[in-house]
Amino acid sequence: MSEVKKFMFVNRKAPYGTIYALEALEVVLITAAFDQDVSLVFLDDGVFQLKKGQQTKGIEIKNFSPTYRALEGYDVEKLYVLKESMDARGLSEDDLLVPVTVLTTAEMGALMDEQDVVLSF
Amino acid sequence: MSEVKKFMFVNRKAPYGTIYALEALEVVLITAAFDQDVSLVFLDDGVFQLKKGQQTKGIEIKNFSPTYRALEGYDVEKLYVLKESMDARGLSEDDLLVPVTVLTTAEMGALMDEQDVVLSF
Amino acid sequence: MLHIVNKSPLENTALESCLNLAGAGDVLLIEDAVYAATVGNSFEPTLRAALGKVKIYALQPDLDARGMGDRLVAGVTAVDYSGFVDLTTSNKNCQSWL
Amino acid sequence: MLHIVNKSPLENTALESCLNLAGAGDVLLIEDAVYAATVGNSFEPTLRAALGKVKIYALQPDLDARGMGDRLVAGVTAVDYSGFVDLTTSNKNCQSWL
Amino acid sequence: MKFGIVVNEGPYQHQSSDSAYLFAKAAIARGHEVWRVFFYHDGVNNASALTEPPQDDRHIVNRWSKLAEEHKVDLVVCVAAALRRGIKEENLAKGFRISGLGQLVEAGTKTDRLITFGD
Amino acid sequence: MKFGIVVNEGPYQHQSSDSAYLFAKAAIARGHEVWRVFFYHDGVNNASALTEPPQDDRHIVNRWSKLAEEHKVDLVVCVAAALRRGIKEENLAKGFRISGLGQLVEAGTKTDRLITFGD
Repeated sequence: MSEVKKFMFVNRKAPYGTIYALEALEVVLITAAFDQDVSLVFLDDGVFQLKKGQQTKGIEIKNFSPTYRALEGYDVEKLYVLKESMDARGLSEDDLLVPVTVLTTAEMGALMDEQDVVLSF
Repeated sequence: MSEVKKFMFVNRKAPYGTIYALEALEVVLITAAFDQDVSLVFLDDGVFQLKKGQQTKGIEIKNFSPTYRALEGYDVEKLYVLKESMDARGLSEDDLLVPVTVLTTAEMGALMDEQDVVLSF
Repeated sequence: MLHIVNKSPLENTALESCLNLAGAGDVLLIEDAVYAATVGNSFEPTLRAALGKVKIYALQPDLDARGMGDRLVAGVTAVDYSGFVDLTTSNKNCQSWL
Repeated sequence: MLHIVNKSPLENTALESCLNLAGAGDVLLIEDAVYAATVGNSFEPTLRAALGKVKIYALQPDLDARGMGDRLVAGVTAVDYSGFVDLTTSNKNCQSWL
Repeated sequence: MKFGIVVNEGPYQHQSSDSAYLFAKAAIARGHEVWRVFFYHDGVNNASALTEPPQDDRHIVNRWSKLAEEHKVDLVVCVAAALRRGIKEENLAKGFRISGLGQLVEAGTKTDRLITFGD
Repeated sequence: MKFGIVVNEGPYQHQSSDSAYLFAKAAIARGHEVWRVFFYHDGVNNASALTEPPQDDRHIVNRWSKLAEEHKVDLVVCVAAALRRGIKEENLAKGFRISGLGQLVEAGTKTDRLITFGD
């Protein structure tokens, strides 16, 4: 695969309630391994994926949130969060596991427009 | 099964987008065959299940809406629709496939409270 | 960009989020999202307001299946599957709001 | 009656419908619905208003999994799975708002 | 008390099967009986004998099988829903049995509480 | 144009597999190529060779197999998602193959448009 395309992964769902967040991460890692231009976007309930302090022992599901911290090691460094989504959930950047770029609705819309491939979860 | 219990089936989802409406009907028919006291409730997007004029040829899925008309033949006669849900969807009783009893929110809540078994779809 | 939405706006906030974010692109309603484009539902005002910004399409086979083929909000364009394909080629990329 | 809700109120209208309809019973939030009972989310005012009418519980293991164990809205009671079981026995029937 | 449980979603995709299992365990620990778990809709996929989750993940199907064995829980898979989705005797996990929807009605009449987990 | 399609939900439970199929057929009828359909999440259940829907219903799995045969569509099932859900060579329907997530990335790089159908 010599072509490099802009891949955006749009995460709109909370973790654990469904598997989408976990299986999305698996695609992100592979896409980065194929040297594509990867952006991750967290919108709506997707911002909950980045919440610090997840402790999953009581639901017997593996806590996969440390993987977000590992993304940097795979050269996945473009993480975007929609400000409006964060605000509506009572979250601030301090609540998040990793450093992110906070975008307004207009900025996020413009960023989506310029992608080659958008995968949503 | 000599005991007779009050079974309520709460339909809250639109038809075709998911299978719940269809598979709910299958349970309703069996429950009636076991001579239980059956009520069907249509709330929220569930009221769309009863919309007249469904034509499914273009999506290649079987049109199961005639089954609602057949319910009477199985002695399933208690069909309730929440007025608020119908109003929010621009529907009136004339739009529905079968005669129903229209209930207010308070009446619907009271009816639920008196059931023995509530199954939701 | 083509935005594809498949959820009823009376149950799920996906369409609302999409309309908030969508720039000058096209929005296609399929599956349960077609209810959003039918006359008299409580989301209709939001949909109408968005018509000033984006072009909105609804999949006719999904409208027909749901008995809503004759209730399309004025200003929304009905398309068949062939029209759906054309929307994906006339836009340079697309996104499904799952 | 025990009402069990498992959807985030910021994505899905199930909890809103439930709170509209629930009489004097108990409401238990599990899975993604626990976000409704956390401080500062935009559904909080609706939840607080409902506290006058129904008793609201949230499943602690689901709060913890989501990193929300320390953000419970005052007036909501946290329960573990054992408490969940007790709620189903102390109410004479129950309904899941799927 | 005597409990019936309904599971409407498949393993892993949704949390519902996990929640149902943890509820069942808690009910038993509290001294109650879990008389039957009925798997409907995509819930029938909980009965697949072929699942192989990653080593560090829970094995949802085996967990149900073990619960059935240790606590005599009757695990019933709806035959119509199962045929639609490719669950049959040949790929049915231990402790599950395939039967009709009448078993769900019976779970409603014969138990004190019937709790549904789904999406 | 060259299309890639992603299917994220299993057959019957959600309409997404139906919509994806009808989209693929329409694209082909319009003179386009459907290069690959990638099945992810519960979408892997579309590849079960064991489904038996009622006689009067569409057979979703067979429809995909036939599309693959008639139009040389590459039907790829994600191996990790499939193992979690019990889809393996032994119950894999005709025309499907099991492979890695790299095939999804490739569907993104090698096609002009990648369309996702899911829940």
